[in-house]
Amino acid sequence: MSVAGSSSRVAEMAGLRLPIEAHVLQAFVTEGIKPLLDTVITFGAGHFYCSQSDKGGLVFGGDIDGYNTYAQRGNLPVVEDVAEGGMALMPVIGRLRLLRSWGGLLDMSMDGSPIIDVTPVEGLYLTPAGAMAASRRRPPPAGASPISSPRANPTLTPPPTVSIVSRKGASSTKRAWARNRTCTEGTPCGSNALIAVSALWKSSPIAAMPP
Amino acid sequence: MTAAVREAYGVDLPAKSVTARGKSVNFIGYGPGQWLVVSETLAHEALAEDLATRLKGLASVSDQSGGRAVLRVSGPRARDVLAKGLAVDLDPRAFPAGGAVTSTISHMGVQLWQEGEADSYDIAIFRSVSASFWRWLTASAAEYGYEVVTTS
Amino acid sequence: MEEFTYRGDATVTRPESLDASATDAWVDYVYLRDNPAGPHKEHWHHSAGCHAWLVVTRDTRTHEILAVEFAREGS
Amino acid sequence: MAGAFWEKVYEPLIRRSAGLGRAADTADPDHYEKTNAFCDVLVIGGGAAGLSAALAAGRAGARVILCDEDFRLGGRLLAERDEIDGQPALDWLKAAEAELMSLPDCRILRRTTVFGVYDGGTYAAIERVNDHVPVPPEHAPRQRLWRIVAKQSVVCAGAIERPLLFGDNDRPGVMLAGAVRSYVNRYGAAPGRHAVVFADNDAAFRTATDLADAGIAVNALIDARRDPSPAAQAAAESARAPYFSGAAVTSVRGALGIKSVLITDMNGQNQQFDCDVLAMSGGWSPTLNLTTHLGGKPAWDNGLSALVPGDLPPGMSVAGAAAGKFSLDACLASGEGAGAEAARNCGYSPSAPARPVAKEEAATPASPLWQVEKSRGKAFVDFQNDVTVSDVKLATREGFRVPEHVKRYTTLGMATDQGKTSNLNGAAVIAGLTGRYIGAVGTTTFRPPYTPVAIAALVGHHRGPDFRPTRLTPSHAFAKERNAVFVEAGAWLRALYFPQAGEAPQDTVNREVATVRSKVGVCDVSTLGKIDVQGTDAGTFLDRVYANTFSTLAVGKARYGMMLREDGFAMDDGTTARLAEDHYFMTTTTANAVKVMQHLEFCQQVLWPELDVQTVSATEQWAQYAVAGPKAREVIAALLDSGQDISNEAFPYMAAGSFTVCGGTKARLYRLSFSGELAYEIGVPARFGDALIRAIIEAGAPHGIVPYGTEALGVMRIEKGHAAGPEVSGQTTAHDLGLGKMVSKKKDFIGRFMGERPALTEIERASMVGLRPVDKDTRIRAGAHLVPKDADATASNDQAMSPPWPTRRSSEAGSRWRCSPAGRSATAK
Repeated sequence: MSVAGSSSRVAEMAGLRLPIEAHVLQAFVTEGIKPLLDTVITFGAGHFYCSQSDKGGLVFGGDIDGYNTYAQRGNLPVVEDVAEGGMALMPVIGRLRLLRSWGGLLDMSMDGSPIIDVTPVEGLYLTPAGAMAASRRRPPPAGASPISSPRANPTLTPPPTVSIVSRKGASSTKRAWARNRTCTEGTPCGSNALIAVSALWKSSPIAAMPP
Repeated sequence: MTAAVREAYGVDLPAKSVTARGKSVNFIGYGPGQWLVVSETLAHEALAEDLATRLKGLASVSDQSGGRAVLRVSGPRARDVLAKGLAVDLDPRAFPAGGAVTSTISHMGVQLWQEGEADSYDIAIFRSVSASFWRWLTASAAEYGYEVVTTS
Repeated sequence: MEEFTYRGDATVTRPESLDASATDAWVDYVYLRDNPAGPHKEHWHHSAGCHAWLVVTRDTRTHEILAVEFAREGS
Repeated sequence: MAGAFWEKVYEPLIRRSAGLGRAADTADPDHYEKTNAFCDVLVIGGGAAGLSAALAAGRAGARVILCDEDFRLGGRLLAERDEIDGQPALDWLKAAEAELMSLPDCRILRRTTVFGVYDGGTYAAIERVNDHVPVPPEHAPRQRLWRIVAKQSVVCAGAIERPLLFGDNDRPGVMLAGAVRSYVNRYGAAPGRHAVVFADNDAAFRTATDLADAGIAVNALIDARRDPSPAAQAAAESARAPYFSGAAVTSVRGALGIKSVLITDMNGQNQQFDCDVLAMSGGWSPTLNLTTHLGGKPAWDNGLSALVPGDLPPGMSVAGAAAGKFSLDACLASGEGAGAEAARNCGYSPSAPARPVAKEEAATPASPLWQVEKSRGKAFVDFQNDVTVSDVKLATREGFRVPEHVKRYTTLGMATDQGKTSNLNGAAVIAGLTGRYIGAVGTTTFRPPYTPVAIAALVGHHRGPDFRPTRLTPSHAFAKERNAVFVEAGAWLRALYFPQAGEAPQDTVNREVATVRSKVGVCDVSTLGKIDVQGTDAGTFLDRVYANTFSTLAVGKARYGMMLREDGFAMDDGTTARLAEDHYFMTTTTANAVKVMQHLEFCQQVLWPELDVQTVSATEQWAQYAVAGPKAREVIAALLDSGQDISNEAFPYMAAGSFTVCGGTKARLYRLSFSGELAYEIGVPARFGDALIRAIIEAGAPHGIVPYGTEALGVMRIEKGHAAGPEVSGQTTAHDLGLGKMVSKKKDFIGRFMGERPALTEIERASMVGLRPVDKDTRIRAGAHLVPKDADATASNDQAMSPPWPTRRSSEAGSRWRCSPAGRSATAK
């Protein structure tokens, strides 16, 4: 039995309960372009893979959407996430346009390990199909941002707030202000007290605060 | 717990995601049974100790003063700037005066609350990402023009 | 979607027994899933928000959310 | 051989010469943006129906967003010469637009195409903010992605005109009739000097009237319908041109531009008409793409000869031509109705003012001509991908009878328009060839995006250094001043090592390690996850989440802990200190900080809600430095305010306590070592982190202190045998890591039962061993394999499984191995 995405439902007909959840993986294709990639490339840290189809479109994908589903479609945050991973790996694809996206179902085992097994049903063997070995690493940041206001002081006082005034563009009627109370560009500090209070659940007056 | 807080700080502990301003402190509900207590005047250690003493057996207290930076974004286009990162409806019809929310902006966790003027928002961000946040904020505000104001 | 993190089936119960006889119950709890096509009770964590664990009843065919409650209250 | 020749020579040649664009070779200099918007009613399309819907909802007080892909509202009103309420439709359009702009809560997004429908009433739209200017103004994006969350939506996306399938229908001068009317009526441009109109519906014959009124000669009106249509006849009269019903264009003359068309009338007689423009129309297909993105299937309407929306996504309605309502009056009425209904569904009470009225044309039903059978030459179905009727015939001969299969065989509908003009014609050809009813053949599935969307627009701000936020440690500025080389550890930037002038990287690491071993060094370990665990049941709670016991830990002490997953594999490790009876301070690895926090919250809220325990992340709150080496005590003592004792007796190994440093700043001190020396970790609130590291350096100067980075840290922890991230890979157990003895047998805890499964504890399992190279001059590199001395480097001789995962911290993977402890001696090669 190998019925990607529907293993649970098919196995159920034979009275089997499987260590499988159905997930959706989105795939994407761009408009056709002249040869750019002659191999599959992947970016484990950013979760992105890409190849070029015979018709010229880049075919790519990334992480699964991450919830049980039988709806063969995904959601926008993953679309954006995959695009971000793609452009981190290949900045030149920015102007390429996405033509089409779709979602395919995968059988995911509980710990990501592949399963090939005999079953209690005579003659029934199980090889759930799907992308089992996907790495689930968190993406790294690219590059560094500077931090300002160094201070060498034997007594431990927070650095002072520094005023930076920059004006860019804009007419005075359409103006937004960023008021810098406790941090300057990259150097947070300050004199505010900011304290987390977590109530014991049973003593909390708002145990029913809506999520 | 409500009584203990009212007695000490003169504020009704908010039962929703809103801010409640008391004597020198601001209680911001940010989740069921969780508040962020912000003070612009009290010393953080003393306040944390005072809270811990008064709420003993009712709640636990954890000083976060060193771990956050707080910015205020205000002005007629403040909501337009924030919308570029925040998937929360800040329109007065949906977000009450004094409303508070915990969410993300540009992949960074934020706690945001509205205080004072209608289009003025305070945003607490984690210390370590404050440089990245600042880059996002200036990039997002540039279209409208912006001014960085430092309070003393 | 970025704001919430999915964990999975909320109907499974952690066994209390550590006896060898409880093996099936433990394997069930850790690995086996009904994986229904239809209403599914599942755990979601409001990870970018209030950090509450929620029990969400959601139709896996349409993604329609049928009910939400705090996991803490359901237990 | 032939295959190789094809692959190596022909195929690359063909691909190079294919008519495709080229990807840029540099990154796009323009910038892109994403933004969020919320509304009650989202109206998609700003034609007659969309304007009516937006007005109805907006007047009722709803928050409305109206998106239109054109730079000007109006849709087909701009291209037709309609009247509304007896006045030119453009007057109504002007008034409607002005009223919408005056509404307080109506946002009009021009140049904006809604391209996707997602869960929870989320709609994705692309705004081409500055595509029409050569260079976007400073600080303005080229394009902006809108994520719109709407309670209700009204799709008024109109319809797309279909070409007719006859030989040489791709010749320059053959145009859609609607396009001809746009040239003439909207832009005031003559598409030719003399025209022929060929169509199967009344609307298209208006083209003849419009052309004639604009002074362009019309030479013939060719109606595919057998019965003459009064409206078409009237158009012919006004254009003073002959009208043929039951006729068709069977061939086109002229290669670079058409010169004449040959028609065959219902009696089979041929006639030739000169023309340089042929306006054709095969009817209109409702633009129902958005209605199907959540899985709804369009339905075939035999009366309309068109697909119409089927099951709609929650909160969506369809009006106007997109709903198959093709007359202007029906567009106005259905738009108004749908807008009012959407507002009502959001809790508003729309009033019902007199709606605008357009003259209802008496129309002869369209009778679609799917294909001109007798014509010669290539009849294009997909004009972009050059798919002809004969290509579709070949596909069906090959056995592809389903549109999805024909699509993949012929590429029909796979171009940038994704079959907007061709899919239905293709389905009709298949239906004809396979003797089926067109509704039974169906079409391919519409998928997002509705219109091609630049990848950069989906990326917005998150590119280059802003791909993901960068987390900077409290000592980042200090490390930069000291020329640190940084390494990415998840989102963090950590100092890898601190090179001095002229030093090679390995020399730097050796110097840092040697200094820590002989004197003292300081390393920023603030990136470790830190969690405040409080409550009267905190000890019990930790006993259940750690494999070892914490409830017995004395106040003022720290203990190393190992956490398992419920399936028995190692999850994370770290040191947890007991600061008070009901207060523990947990540390996690840098990589797993978020995961562990979420895990603790699950245990606390879902598994054991009866426990009195609260957890709060304190990772950002504390700047923490490891001060390690024989002189560490002297350095720490120099920082402490007077009267505080950290002698070995007063503050022994694994002690934890609160102190004050540098004149009253509260600090937490832990005597623990990751690197195997006399060592302390000292924590202060992060705002003092920068000042503290400078104070440590100053206090350590007399002892020769150096700052050291994660590379030296890795070397030292490996020499000590500490497991860390690369080893806790999700595939190792506590036993594998040599920590089996820590695992308690006395209590239940997460992973206890499953961790005792034989396969997870058996002696044959791979385990961690340390290696000492025989040849100290040869470096063992990350990812190297071990083979017996002088053996061939083949997989069968490999002594180890691959290192768990590649790692950025080379020394860690390079020096630790998982290999069989079965007694074979391994030599690094």
